[in-house]
Amino acid sequence: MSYLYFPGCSLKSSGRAYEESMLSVFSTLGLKINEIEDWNCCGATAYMSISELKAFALSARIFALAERQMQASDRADIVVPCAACYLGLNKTRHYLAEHPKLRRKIYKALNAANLKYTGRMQVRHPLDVLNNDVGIEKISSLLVNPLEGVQIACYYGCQLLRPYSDFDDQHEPSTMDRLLKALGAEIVDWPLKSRCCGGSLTGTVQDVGLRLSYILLKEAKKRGCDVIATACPLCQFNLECYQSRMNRYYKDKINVPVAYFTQLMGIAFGLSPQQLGIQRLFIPLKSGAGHVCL
Amino acid sequence: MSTVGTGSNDKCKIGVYVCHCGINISSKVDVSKTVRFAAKLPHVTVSREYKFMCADPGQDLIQQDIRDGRINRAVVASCSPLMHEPTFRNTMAEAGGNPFLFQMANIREHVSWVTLDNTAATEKAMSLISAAVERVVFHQPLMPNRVPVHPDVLVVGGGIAGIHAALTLADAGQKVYLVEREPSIGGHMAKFDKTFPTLDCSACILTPKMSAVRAHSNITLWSYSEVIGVDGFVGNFKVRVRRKPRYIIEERCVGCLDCIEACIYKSGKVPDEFNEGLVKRKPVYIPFPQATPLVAVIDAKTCIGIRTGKCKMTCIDACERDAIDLNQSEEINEIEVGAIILATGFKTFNAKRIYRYGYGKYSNIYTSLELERMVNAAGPTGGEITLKNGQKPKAVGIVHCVGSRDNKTNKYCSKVCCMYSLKLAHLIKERTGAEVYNFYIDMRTPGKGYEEFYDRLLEENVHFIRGRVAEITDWVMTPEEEGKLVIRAEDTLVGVVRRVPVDMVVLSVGLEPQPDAEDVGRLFNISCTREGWFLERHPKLAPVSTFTDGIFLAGACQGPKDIPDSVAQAGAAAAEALALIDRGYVVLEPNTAYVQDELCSGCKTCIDLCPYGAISFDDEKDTAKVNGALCKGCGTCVASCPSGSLQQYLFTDDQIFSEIKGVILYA
Amino acid sequence: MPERNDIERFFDPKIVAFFCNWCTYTAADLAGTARMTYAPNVRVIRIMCSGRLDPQFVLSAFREGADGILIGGCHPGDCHYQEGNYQALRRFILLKRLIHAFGIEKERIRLEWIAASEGDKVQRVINEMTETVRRLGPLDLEPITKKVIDYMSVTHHEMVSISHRGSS
Amino acid sequence: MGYAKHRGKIRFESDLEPDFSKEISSIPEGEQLFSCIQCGTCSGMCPLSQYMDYTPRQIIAMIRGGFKNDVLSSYTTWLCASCYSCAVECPKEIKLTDIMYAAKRLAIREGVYPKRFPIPILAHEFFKNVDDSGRNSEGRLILRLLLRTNPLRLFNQAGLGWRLLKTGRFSLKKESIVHKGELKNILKVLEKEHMVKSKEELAPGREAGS
Amino acid sequence: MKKPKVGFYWCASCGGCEEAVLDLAEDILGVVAAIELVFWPVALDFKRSDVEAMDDGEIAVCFVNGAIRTSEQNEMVKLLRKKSQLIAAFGSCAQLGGIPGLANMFNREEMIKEVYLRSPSVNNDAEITPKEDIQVNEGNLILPALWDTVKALDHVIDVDYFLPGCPPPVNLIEDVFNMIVEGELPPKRTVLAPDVALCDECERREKKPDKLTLKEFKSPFEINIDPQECLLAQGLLCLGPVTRKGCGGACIKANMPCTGCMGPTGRVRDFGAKALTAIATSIDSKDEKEINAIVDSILDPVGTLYRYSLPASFLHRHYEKMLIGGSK
Repeated sequence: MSYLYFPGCSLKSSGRAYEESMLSVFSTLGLKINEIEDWNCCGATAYMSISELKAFALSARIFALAERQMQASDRADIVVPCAACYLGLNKTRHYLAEHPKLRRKIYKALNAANLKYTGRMQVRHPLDVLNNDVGIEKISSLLVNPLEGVQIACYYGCQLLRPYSDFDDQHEPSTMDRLLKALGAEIVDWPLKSRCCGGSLTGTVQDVGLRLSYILLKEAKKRGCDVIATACPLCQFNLECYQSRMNRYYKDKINVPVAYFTQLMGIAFGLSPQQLGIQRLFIPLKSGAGHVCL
Repeated sequence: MSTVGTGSNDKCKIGVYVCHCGINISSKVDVSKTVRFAAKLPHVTVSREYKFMCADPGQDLIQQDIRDGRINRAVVASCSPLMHEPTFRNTMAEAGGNPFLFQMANIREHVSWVTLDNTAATEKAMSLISAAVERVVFHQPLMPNRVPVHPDVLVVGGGIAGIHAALTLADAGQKVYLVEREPSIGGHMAKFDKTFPTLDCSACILTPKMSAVRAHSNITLWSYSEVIGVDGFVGNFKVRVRRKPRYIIEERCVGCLDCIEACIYKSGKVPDEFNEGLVKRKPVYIPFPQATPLVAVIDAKTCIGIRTGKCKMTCIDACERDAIDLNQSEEINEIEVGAIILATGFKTFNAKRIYRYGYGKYSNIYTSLELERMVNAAGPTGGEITLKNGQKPKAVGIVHCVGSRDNKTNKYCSKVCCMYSLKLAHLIKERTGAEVYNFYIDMRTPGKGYEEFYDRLLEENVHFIRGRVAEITDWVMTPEEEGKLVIRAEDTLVGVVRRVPVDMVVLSVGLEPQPDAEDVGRLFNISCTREGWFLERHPKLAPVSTFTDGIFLAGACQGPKDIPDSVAQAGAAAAEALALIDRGYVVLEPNTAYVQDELCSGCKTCIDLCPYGAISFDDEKDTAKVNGALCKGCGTCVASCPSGSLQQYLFTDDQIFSEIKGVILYA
Repeated sequence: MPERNDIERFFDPKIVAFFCNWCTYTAADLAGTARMTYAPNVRVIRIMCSGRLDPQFVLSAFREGADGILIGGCHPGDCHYQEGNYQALRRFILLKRLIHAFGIEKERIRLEWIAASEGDKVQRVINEMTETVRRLGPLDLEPITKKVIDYMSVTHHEMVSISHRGSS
Repeated sequence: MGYAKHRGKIRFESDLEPDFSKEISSIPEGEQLFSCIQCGTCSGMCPLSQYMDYTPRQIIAMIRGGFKNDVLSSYTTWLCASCYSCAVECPKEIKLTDIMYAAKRLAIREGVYPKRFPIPILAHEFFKNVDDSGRNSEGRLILRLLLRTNPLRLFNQAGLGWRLLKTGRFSLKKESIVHKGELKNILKVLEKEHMVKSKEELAPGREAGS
Repeated sequence: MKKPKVGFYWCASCGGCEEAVLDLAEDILGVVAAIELVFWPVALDFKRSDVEAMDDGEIAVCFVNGAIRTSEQNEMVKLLRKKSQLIAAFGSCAQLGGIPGLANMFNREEMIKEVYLRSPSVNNDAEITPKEDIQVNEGNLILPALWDTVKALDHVIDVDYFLPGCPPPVNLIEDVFNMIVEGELPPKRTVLAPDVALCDECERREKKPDKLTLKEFKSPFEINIDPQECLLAQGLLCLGPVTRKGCGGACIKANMPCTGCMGPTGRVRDFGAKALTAIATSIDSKDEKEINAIVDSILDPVGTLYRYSLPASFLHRHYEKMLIGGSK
């Protein structure tokens, strides 16, 4: 199986560990992956506040580049790890399919750059690919280093599931739970799996953003979790990098590591911390049950 | 036979009458223009317009024109022929014309109500009128067929609606078959504790009616039975009913419970359907103490005696009347009836479909129907409202509109939930003294004494929070929420979000069509709405009739209804059935197929096409022949006749060809 | 006279529909009752069952000037007359091929199963059909100098004598 | 403080703009907002409604009522974190998140948003960043944002910055795509043809109530 | 009593109709004795000018066979119409367009190319094709214009009677002559054959089952045809049920299915459509896919359903700009 890969801006900077660990895990599983050449910003969130139309055009250019990169007859899905990009691209795909008027405008704009969009590409999240294309069976067959005794709270965040994705249940997501469970971890049942972390606000209305993240951390800790697993660079950043500030603000002593689910998978596959960008974490991974690697 | 238009030498004189239908038509269609247009069409001698053609003065216009010899054929451009064709045919006949020298142009349902643009609507109306004019030229004078009506009636479904309809008909002297799928009649009403707004005991008012059904000499009650086949037509239905084996000989059983006592299972094994699965029952059981018929039933799926044969069969020994027969098999009964009343009821919404409400995930979340059983003195807790831990709840939240008014589940309002939620709120308050919070979107209490009941609840200090519940979780934020279920909703009247910790949640689930409503609809040849409710003939003027003559609807199978509405509709359905039987005959549309004898080559193409066996081969004449009494008028054989020798009254080739021409040629 | 270009742009196709009395016609009534607006181009002719649809009706409608034909019947298995709609289906399949063999676009005839409750489907199908035919443009059959029908129906029907058909 | 706050609890018809709802609902599927039954599911689901001056449900009511000034100058739209909880749970399938975006865009275009609220500035910086180079440079964005809004916070953030730099997660390098011209051509078509105001016209600075 | 003057003329036809007259055998002598033949170019030397010289309505009955597809035929039948009291379309080509009418599935240019250039037996390097107007040393040569669309006689002139068949059966021809001679003609615009379908006189009708359940349609060469069984029941596309009787089932007696030359009954407006409905009825399937597969065995729908009646059908010709056999 081979895929095209859209990293998005975050995976090249604050979320570098996500990219490193994902690529390592994918190659361990024998998945081929090609980065889309000369990709641009997907036009999500903040950009959309200025121009929705242009945001659609930005995403459409990515699709067009992807289609050009593949042979005319080939088809490959685009893997998008960042939840915000995943939503942005998926949204564009849906809107272009359902709104011919919009489609015509975008076609015309792409035309100015000699680009074409035919809608052949699907937008896929790594969780989707790992669960549905690779399968739990194959993944557990590569298990070297079981995550035994580690209590993991899977945190899906908001934009990964809502409103366009269809690979998991919007209300009770389970794809990440199943993956990590298969690798030996114990999954913490908590009701805030897909509650917003306030990510987009931490930079601007910081008190509100911190509060939202703090609610998540507090509840996860209360339910006895050792590590929070995330699937979005912004979630990871908020929950981890601001922890010390939250503790200061709310006079608390939360110290929960927040890792990408791909990092945890990589550990279970026995990959080296370097391959997984473990050294980039602020809060070191440590085990509740004295796990070897953690 | 009338004198109009019978002879071919009679000049064809057509009157065209365009209806305004108040402003229903005239607001879109330029009526005067269509009238002027129609006046110029061939053979049209009179062209008029009127505000309401179906009203007496409108009909008088036609009759006067016939009597004065101005016209001998008529075209009325108004609503759908499914609505008023019979009306205008009568008009024709009363004035001495032949009712079938008439054609309708549907310029309301097919034009004014569906077209945005006035010019386009007017053009479309004109083309439909010209088609009708072209067609009516080819109409022949016909006589309607009369067929006698069988006096018996079938009622399907033994809930309150079915019971009431059956009793009404039986009291009027009609023989009634009441078929119920479950082992006992009673339906949902038998499960309720009290009824709103009067707080009558549900069982107290229902049980006498159930006994009356059992005792009535005119009623044949077949419980644990299903209709599996329906043939025929209004006045003459042939119905097949499957009587499922209950493994108890009904005539012998007296409902003594000895077999149940004797069952080798010492306690219940299977979720008790009547108690909404709150407790368990044995494989041999009587659904509830007032069950009618009061006869035990053995559930073949769970009885080991039936399943494996390896059982001591202590029940058989225990029965002194030898009523148990584990080898019983199903029976198929065939009956003939003149009319059918469908009262197949509803089911409640499956609350698990709304994941955010935690039903099935957290304990102490109940559906309203489960709570009905819990509140009932004869229910599993003896009427005690308790939590799983045995304690009384201190705070209870009642969540309205669960599975109603939601595009993702059901768009419609289930109509009864507000009132039953108020009733439950009252009962909870009365029995436990708990704080009761009602979360509602809109409080809908239109009904006699309903608003007063709402007032009473307001005075009882029940909390009302106007807001649809967003989520119910065990995620707590404050110490007082600890160990409770937290209901989160916006209090929209205040404009703040509230988190209300409660011990128990009641989900006021909406009403849905029976899961097999589509199949039942197909069986009886009636339609369902998009949601799956049975479709009535007209939402206002024919609310219990269906598009299949002789089949009537009663109760919640047609849409959500409370008890008084169901009973009223059941009465109406019974009255419609009685009117049909009392008349003694039905008039059939004379749209049967006929063979132009001397022209048939006897090629037999049509012979086996007729599902009703109305066509046979006449060995003497070597031609096909149609039995008009059996023909239902579909015209399939007519279209198949290779030499055009079969024709259909009211739908001859000439009539349709001219309609095609008319619809395209003009306007 | 408008320019040829204008005619193309404002082409309002004429579509004749044959709807069965029990399902599709009722559904069309339902669409009306529910005030679902749709394109005014379709003119409905009511027949009792889609099984009554003689292929001659379709060809004749094309001959008279229809640009498209829509046929509506009960869903398979739901026919009020049990099997009439299957008969319609068999004829329709053959008819579609015939039309195609004549060089007429297959999209100009369409068969849809529409149940009595599917008013919204009537709306959707009519709108789609209108758009499809609009895109195809006028059918423009080559005119026949004299009416074919005239000499084919000869004198068997007494009504012919009082009708105004043609010049005979 | 929001401009609406000073206007008290009365609105005269002349204060309202009846076309406001049409403007907002012109986005794809936007007309759905007219089917709102004011049930409050959106507010109940919203993780941020407790910080908002109007709940999301009220925003819809206000849009429908033509309360243009009140909506555009409220905090609510700016606090929306676009988590789509409301849109997913709405019983009438109103895409409330998209409506919030529409309101944000209008507020930016008209220059009516709460004073010193940094989100529009962030959005604008982000927009400019992407339009110029095709990609967002996280580090530069944050730096510029802080400089433009509250330079004092720079010190506040220094520790975090240092740690990010140390773990290789922060850089002030300007990210850019190769074919910038290609992207510009695409965006230019849209600007020209569809009246998307070019970035010069969108310059923030005009603030509500000022 | 004066002998009625009778004319014969042929347009686009194979000549079979003229032969059919001779098939009257010795009876023809009686006919010739009872009538006066004033115009019959195929047998006697007549010129157009002879007809032009006649008085209007001088001919009592003129029989015209063949379809109309050239300007000359068009002019000639119009002239004959003027000079005749009655015009009878003789044979299926005149009545319905007939076999030449199948040319309507092609356009004229393509057809000329096919015949003069592409046909494998043709050696025409100079690519010479007929021209309506050609300059030669002797002067201008004018050929009649070949129409793009073949028409039935009734399309260009009023026709009083129709004598169906390819060619019309002898007994029907005989009946007609007798009627003329005795002056007992039926009302105008009558088809002079019984108005009942062929099954009525088919010897195999007894064998026809009440229900046909066909999963495939076959061509005569594909099977050994049982000489007694109903041909439809054997899977052959026999058009007997659709076709007017009067021929005595000649083809069926020769163990071949009816192809419909006698045309439809008086109640049918489009022969092919009715043939289609008869065929559809016999298909034994309710599944769209399977029906399609069964229908696949009908190789040439138009040629099968409209072998003799294409020009007189509702659609009457092919409509695509690019036609069969063309560059497409």
